[in-house]
Amino acid sequence: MAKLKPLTELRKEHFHFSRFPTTYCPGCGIGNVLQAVTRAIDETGRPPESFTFAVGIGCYGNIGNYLDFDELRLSHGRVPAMATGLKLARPDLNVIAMMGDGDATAIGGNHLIHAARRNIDITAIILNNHTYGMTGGQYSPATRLGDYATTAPYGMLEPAFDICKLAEGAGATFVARTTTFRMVQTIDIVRRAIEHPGFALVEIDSQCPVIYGRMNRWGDAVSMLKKQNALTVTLEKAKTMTPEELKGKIVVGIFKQAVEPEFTGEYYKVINRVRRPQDAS
Amino acid sequence: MAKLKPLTELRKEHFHFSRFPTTYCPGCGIGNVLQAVTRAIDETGRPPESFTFAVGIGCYGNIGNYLDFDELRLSHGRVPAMATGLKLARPDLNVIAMMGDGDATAIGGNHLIHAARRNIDITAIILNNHTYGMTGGQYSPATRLGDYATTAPYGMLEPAFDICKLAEGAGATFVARTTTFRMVQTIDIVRRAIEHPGFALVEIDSQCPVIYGRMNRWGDAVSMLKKQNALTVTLEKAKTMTPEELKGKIVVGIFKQAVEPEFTGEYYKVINRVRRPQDAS
Amino acid sequence: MQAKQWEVRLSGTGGQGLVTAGIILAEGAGIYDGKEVVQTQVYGPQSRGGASRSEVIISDEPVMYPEVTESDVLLAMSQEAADAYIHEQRAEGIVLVDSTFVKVVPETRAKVYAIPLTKIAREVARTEIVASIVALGALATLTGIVSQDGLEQAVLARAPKGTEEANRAALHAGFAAGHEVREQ
Amino acid sequence: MQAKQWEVRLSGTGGQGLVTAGIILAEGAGIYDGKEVVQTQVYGPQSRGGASRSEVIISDEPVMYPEVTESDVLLAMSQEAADAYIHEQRAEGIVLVDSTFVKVVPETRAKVYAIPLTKIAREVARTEIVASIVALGALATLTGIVSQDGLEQAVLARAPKGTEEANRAALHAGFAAGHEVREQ
Amino acid sequence: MRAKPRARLMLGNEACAEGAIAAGVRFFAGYPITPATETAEVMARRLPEVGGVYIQMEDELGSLSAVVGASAGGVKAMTATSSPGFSLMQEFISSAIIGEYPLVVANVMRLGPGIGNIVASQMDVMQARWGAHGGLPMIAFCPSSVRETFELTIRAVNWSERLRTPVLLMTDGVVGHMREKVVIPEPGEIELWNRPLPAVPPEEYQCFDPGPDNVPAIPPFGGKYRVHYNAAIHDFRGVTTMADPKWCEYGVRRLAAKIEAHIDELTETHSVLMDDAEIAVFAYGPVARAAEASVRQAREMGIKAGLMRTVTLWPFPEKQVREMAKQVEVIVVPEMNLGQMVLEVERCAAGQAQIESVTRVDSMLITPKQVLDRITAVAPRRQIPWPS
Amino acid sequence: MRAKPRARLMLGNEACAEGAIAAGVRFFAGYPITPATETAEVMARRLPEVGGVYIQMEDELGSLSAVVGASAGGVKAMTATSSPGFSLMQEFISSAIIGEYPLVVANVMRLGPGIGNIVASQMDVMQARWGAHGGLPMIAFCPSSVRETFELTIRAVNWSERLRTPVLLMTDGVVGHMREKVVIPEPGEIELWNRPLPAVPPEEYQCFDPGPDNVPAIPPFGGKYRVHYNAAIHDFRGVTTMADPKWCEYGVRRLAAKIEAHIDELTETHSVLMDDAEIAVFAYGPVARAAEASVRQAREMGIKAGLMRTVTLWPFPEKQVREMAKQVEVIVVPEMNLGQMVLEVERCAAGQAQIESVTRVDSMLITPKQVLDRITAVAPRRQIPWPS
Amino acid sequence: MPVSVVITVDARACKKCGICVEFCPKAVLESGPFGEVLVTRAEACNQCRLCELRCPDLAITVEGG
Amino acid sequence: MPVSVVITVDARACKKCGICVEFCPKAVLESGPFGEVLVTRAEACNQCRLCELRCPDLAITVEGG
Ligand SMILES: Cc1ncc(C[n+]2csc(CCOP(=O)(O)OP(=O)(O)O)c2C)c(N)n1
Ligand SMILES: Cc1ncc(C[n+]2csc(CCOP(=O)(O)OP(=O)(O)O)c2C)c(N)n1
Ligand code: SF4
Ligand code: SF4
Ligand code: SF4
Ligand code: SF4
Ligand code: SF4
Ligand code: SF4
Ligand SMILES: [Mg+2]
Ligand SMILES: [Mg+2]
Repeated sequence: MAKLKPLTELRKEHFHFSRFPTTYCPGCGIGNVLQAVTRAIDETGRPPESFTFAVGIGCYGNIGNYLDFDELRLSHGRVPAMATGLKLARPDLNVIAMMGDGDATAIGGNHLIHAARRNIDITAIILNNHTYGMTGGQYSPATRLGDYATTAPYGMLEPAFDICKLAEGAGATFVARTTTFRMVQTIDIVRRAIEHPGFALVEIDSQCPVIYGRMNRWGDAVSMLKKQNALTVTLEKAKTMTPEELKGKIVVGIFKQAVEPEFTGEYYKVINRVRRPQDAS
Repeated sequence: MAKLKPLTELRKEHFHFSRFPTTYCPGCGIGNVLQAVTRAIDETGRPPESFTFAVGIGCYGNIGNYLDFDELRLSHGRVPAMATGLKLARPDLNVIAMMGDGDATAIGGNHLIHAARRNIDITAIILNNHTYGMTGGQYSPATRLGDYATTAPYGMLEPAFDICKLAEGAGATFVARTTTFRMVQTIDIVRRAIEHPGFALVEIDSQCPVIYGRMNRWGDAVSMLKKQNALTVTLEKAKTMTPEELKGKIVVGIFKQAVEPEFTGEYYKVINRVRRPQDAS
Repeated sequence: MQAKQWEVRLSGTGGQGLVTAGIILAEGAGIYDGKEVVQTQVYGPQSRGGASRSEVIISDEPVMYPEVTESDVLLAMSQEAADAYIHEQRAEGIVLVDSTFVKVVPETRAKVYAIPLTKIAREVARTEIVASIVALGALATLTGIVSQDGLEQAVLARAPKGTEEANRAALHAGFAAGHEVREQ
Repeated sequence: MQAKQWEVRLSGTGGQGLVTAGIILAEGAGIYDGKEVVQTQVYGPQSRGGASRSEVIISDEPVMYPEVTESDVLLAMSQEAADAYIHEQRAEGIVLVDSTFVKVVPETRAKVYAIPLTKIAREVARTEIVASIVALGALATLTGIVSQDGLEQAVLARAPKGTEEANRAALHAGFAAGHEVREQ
Repeated sequence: MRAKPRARLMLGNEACAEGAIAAGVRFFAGYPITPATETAEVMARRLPEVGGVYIQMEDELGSLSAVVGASAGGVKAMTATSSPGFSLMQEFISSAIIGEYPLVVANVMRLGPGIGNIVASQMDVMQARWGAHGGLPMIAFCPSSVRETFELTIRAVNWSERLRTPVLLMTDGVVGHMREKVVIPEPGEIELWNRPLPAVPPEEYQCFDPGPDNVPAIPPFGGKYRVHYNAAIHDFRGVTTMADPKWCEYGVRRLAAKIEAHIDELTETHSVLMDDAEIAVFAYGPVARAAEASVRQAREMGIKAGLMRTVTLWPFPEKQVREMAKQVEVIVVPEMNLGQMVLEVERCAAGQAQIESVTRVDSMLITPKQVLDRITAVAPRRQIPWPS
Repeated sequence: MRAKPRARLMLGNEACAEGAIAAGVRFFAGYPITPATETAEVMARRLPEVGGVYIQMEDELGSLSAVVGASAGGVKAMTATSSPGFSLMQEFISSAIIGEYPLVVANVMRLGPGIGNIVASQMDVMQARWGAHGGLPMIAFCPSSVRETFELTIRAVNWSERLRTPVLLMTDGVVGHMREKVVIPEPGEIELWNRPLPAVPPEEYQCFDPGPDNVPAIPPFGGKYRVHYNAAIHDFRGVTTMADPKWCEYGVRRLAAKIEAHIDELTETHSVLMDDAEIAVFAYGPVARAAEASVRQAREMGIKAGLMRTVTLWPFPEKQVREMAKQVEVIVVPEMNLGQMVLEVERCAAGQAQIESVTRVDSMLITPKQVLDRITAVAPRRQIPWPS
Repeated sequence: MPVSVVITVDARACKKCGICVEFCPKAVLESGPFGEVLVTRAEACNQCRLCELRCPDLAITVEGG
Repeated sequence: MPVSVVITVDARACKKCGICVEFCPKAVLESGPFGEVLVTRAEACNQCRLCELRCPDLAITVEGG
């Protein structure tokens, strides 16, 4: 791990470290994700100014306050669609679509599956803390069956999405899951996702100690990470397990990685074919 | 096929036949779907007044003019969500969510995947004519790669959804595809879908001769049906074919059928548990 | 007729190409002859088949109200159209019916011309699809609201590749038929 | 103080239970004593930890303006709170500070009482969590804005199962501490 | 069995939930958003206790859709949201108007535009009237207190049922997040209205036949009556007739007429010290409480000030304002927005009174002092010189 | 190379597309809806020809989101929709206001509420102003002809860039589906405005520093300047400061101020025969053409009628209407809705003129006769007796 | 042997799409000059009712047998 | 053998979540009485930098070696 860039440099190059401490609760996994993503970006070697973050609304949504990258942030749930417009208009940019589980799979679910279907070259990162952190702990489509939330006082009755399966079903060409505990793997997976020429989705299982942890007696950040880690099963291992055994587990790994025609590229082929020189813009 | 109810009776029991001819174009598959669905309903033996159609906007959306069933029809795309509210409020009803490909998978995609995730006992019928018929033939998320549409003058560049895979990825417990040509099988599949205790989705591949057929030189209804049939491959057959061979094929059959806890039922268990007698409504 | 503004209504059934005819007439008069024009049509849900209507206002001055209330010129290519619109026709104007389909012309004080437009189209171009072009040709000679030259340019500019000759033939047959009925 | 309306501000840091204390005070005075009350608090994004503030207006008549502008009674359970709010305190009113945390009381013309609320809580209930209940008890004796009885009912109605005794002890310790400082 | 005191200290949003339950609401679909979320949270806990259903939908569009589904099922249903969510619901509100679904939407206003700030504002009061395409008349109530939140929620449900139309409860982060006492009436004490049921046998029934009062009768799904809800222009049978101008005109005008027929019953205003007032304050929501305080202070200063507080935002209390404008010299309109209802006041005043807009857009409640300052600023010229 | 005549017969919706391309728009995202779809269809064919991108999104929310993404990328972008879709866009329009994205939304109005009818109306003109939560000022233009559609689309793009704000083109099914001649200017003939670029070096740059004219400079993504777009209340750096009332107030008032500063430039009205008019017709869109015809007919009857046609719906031409109200006795306001802009006219007239609302809601264009009937109905009392 | 099958086309509902004609396994039906359905070989009908099932307009009925 | 590693906790950024302490494989770190991070066994540090990687607040740095 000698190749790991010194944190002091990372802070200087990619963060507004002077604005720290962040507004996140102690031990919140959002910080882990930020570090992983910036390291992955760094490791691609691509110029930092070629990266733009499209961000939604949620606890994680304030990352623009701390990150030294271009950013666009508008309404709750529209990240994949904003990212689609941006990428199509500016194919030269690397577009990172950062989302919470609520943002991505509740209100933003439609935009997510359509971005996946189009196979547009966007890197979608879903920070899955299994709750709506920002609004105080209502259940999300990623809340586990039986868990409590302010709007699930009798326990969650709706099955959660398997976000990776959903993305695959929608046509995503790169699909992976990892956790905030597995930082090394997470950096690696996010880097691959960025480098993947098509729609790439990485679900990062994350801890929300103050809301989800408390309400479900998962304890503080440390014990949440322990529990997360205890539930983690690698894809290889998972293949040897029964569906029963896999219930409640966090299966990590790269589920799909396939190279298919990328939408932006296909579109620009048409432009190059039909463009009229006299009208050039 | 002796058990097939005489059409004259079907007309009388389930249609406003006096309002015929319908406003649909000659040979349009919407009529096929109507016949299949009403026959399937009939074959369940459940009382007709226990069925309610939730319908969206599109050519198919006018079915309420002709069907003698209760119906609610509001905005474009919200059918699965309306159906969810209806079913939860009235678990005694059989709710048929009728949708076009545009309605269900474009504007309504989010509601569709969430209804699937919740495994709520709704029968979703998607009439897939691969286009927005009503608005005159723009491409839909089900338009085949390379096909023409008024908004795809250079050919469709976006991959289509595999609607059944999408539904499976979202958690649907009954998923099937059939075609307007295969009426006998379609009736059978729709009946099974209605009887399935959970979220059931049936995609019915249908012909839109006047818009899609003309624009893509698929010809009239007869030749569209021939082409549809030529492309049809049963699930069993499909298992023996390579992905290459399957490109562009219409794979028909029941892809998934699994009994899992149904959401309405789970919810009412909670009500029965926590209900306070003095507050009974 | 010295009205500086002509309100033209082209009516018939879907598939007769009346919307395109309206556009061609408007282009002939507007783009090639340099008049002011407004072209409108009826949109409806699923108006596939069924009645069809297209309207053109041609004027020497900017057109104020853009829709036709009473027509100066009415083309009726179906019996239904003739029945429906002849009552919104000005007495001083003219009516042209396609006698292939219009068997009974409802009473009107306007001058009525009957030409078997579709039959002519079948004869000169072997396709009914250009019947509306025959009609435009006849209207041009009957009314002068568009120049023959301007109309021909407009027709050719809109004709799909390979159909130019059929369209030209239809148009000229229309010019001729117009002359013929006027002289009767 | 014969104001028929009392504006009470409870301030400190997150986790001290000031919002609950405000609710309890409002319930004591409003539900059990039958006064008119309004309770408000500051909501902010992610206001987890950090400053916390809860306000109660208690009145014999319907409360018109529902927010506290200048307080008649200020409870400050942290130095920051004392520094921030003492300037919005009326001279005729009283200020109660938790001397466990408030070491320097900013200048004010109001009467200031200092009680080691948190220390007392630790002593009588072995948990700091009830310090705000001690505070309510002290305020009750110092101001009479809520009856001891009403307050006690409100405290017990809100106390989570198993914590009734700790809360009651804290409350009574507060009553006593209030008496004590008033007599000083 | 614990004997609970009948009066309870309640959060404004909780009063909305309890009011809804008291009004017979048994279905709530929501999507979390500050500062409206508590209504959903209370409903999630309380509804199953009374045999009702709470569901959190995938977004606000889904929430309102589910509410419509439940309402079509014959169950009284509502949702609550805040400004951005309210914007998202506009299309469906418009559809619910023409589909004639009884339902209630509570909008706990926060500061906009966009994500803005999550505290409070009155920035959506015009949107309540004009937010949905088509511009059909809307009914919107606005509470000034927690108790009134409880009461107006019941009223909103009642009117939505009686007129088969969506009704809005426009509250805000101040009232929604304030706790006051509410006395919950016993079930029998509340008058409940229900949507009209058909009086004719199934064979004669037409689901959009509006009858003499312009509100079509509708039974719940699942019976012998054939029921259609249709959000396109339709005839009496519910058959789509959008190509027919006659039905377009009829449909639009009837929907407007059924509300306009009840304007007098719908518009409720409260006057304080208005009898001899020469300066009036026109206010609504919590701002009216600041306004009342300011008016009383002005009176102490010898200024003849009065307050007209409106409980009904829409239909706008046009008559009342026209009368007021004839009486007073100045109307001060304090609002937590850039000046919205003041435009309606100005319109109705028709030049008869000077209109003074007082605005505040920092998410905080307007203070009595702000209003008083404006009263005294306009008063001298008008009132001080006159002997009383 | 075919030599095309410079004048072309164009559909209104096509003129919108061509106007946008002439204005430099190189990105269009849409979702089909009658009667707006042709704009998308033309863009789908034309944009690639000029190096631009058309995309059909999954819904209207997605369309406007994609437009915002492209706009943030530095590309001029727009969408077109019709009433139900316009309602769906309100939340995002509100967000685009505070995020300060230049973009244009064309709403080809149809009849509402709900699905309504797909032909035409002017039922969303108030929604243009108030549809988005927050109630911030909006800019909305309304064409009466195909040529004006072309011109106003360019103007809309220009203003959106100059003020970094969404601008609305409120057209309708009549103008959208009408064909008239349009002369397309040569590229150099059109004045194009662009969003302000930073004048300071990257180190000194703050992305929401509004400078002296209240419009923050913004470079496209991907350069040395660090760019944030933030739809929550923020400071000059784009850091979320929604908890701070100061920034709330500042943010809201600046967004309003940047538009209000240009009201005179923005509001364009055209007067016909107004000099000595005693009865005025106030109209917009295609209805203004009926109104002009009716006014000329009235003049032939000896009635001193005149027309004020407004091209700018919002900001409302308040000054112009106030002046007009002082001059004339009656203002007739014909609209294809239940009476919307008439409320603004009434407000601004402030009792100085009698206001007559003429409405039509059957999806058809108001006729000259309808307007004339009202003119003659109010005229006798006022004008006929006076010798001229 | 008398043919006991009655094949009826409801002229009002029928849109002359030709589906019944094309897919009748026994070639019982034919399209007339205006697209209308003609029952030309009723005797060959095996009463499979596929025509009924596939008619998008519920226009053709097969009875008897 | 002198230890060449420098472990620094930025007190401003650190939120005292204890993650670095708990998951240090060499038990180099301890939580102080106020939750603050104390470097008590720097000599045991193997410079795996897991503390750095897992700190949600970028507050702890490991340098040297
Ligand atoms: C249209 C709209 N609806 C609802 C909200 C309220 N809201 C803000 S963040 C959020 C949920 C965020 O959850 P998630 O995306 O999981 O992020 P987290 O807070 O957990 O990081 C919601 C519902 C909003 N801002 N806008
Ligand atoms: C909010 C909204 N957006 C767009 C439309 C326009 N619209 C009506 S139907 C339709 C597409 C229908 O396609 P599909 O669901 O496939 O039905 P089909 O017409 O093909 O049967 C669209 C886009 C609308 N009515 N409402
Ligand atoms: S609430 Fe949860 S997700 Fe939000 S900052 Fe706190 S710990 Fe993180
Ligand atoms: S357009 Fe297509 S889908 Fe619509 S009625 Fe015609 S054939 Fe059927
Ligand atoms: S299938 Fe039906 S509609 Fe088509 S031709 Fe046969 S009878 Fe007529
Ligand atoms: S029943 Fe079968 S054989 Fe008889 S006409 Fe119909 S399709 Fe042909
Ligand atoms: S992990 Fe970071 S924030 Fe947490 S205690 Fe260690 S240094 Fe502090
Ligand atoms: S670098 Fe490794 S061993 Fe050293 S303190 Fe950090 S976690 Fe412990
Ligand atoms: Mg989350
Ligand atoms: Mg379709």
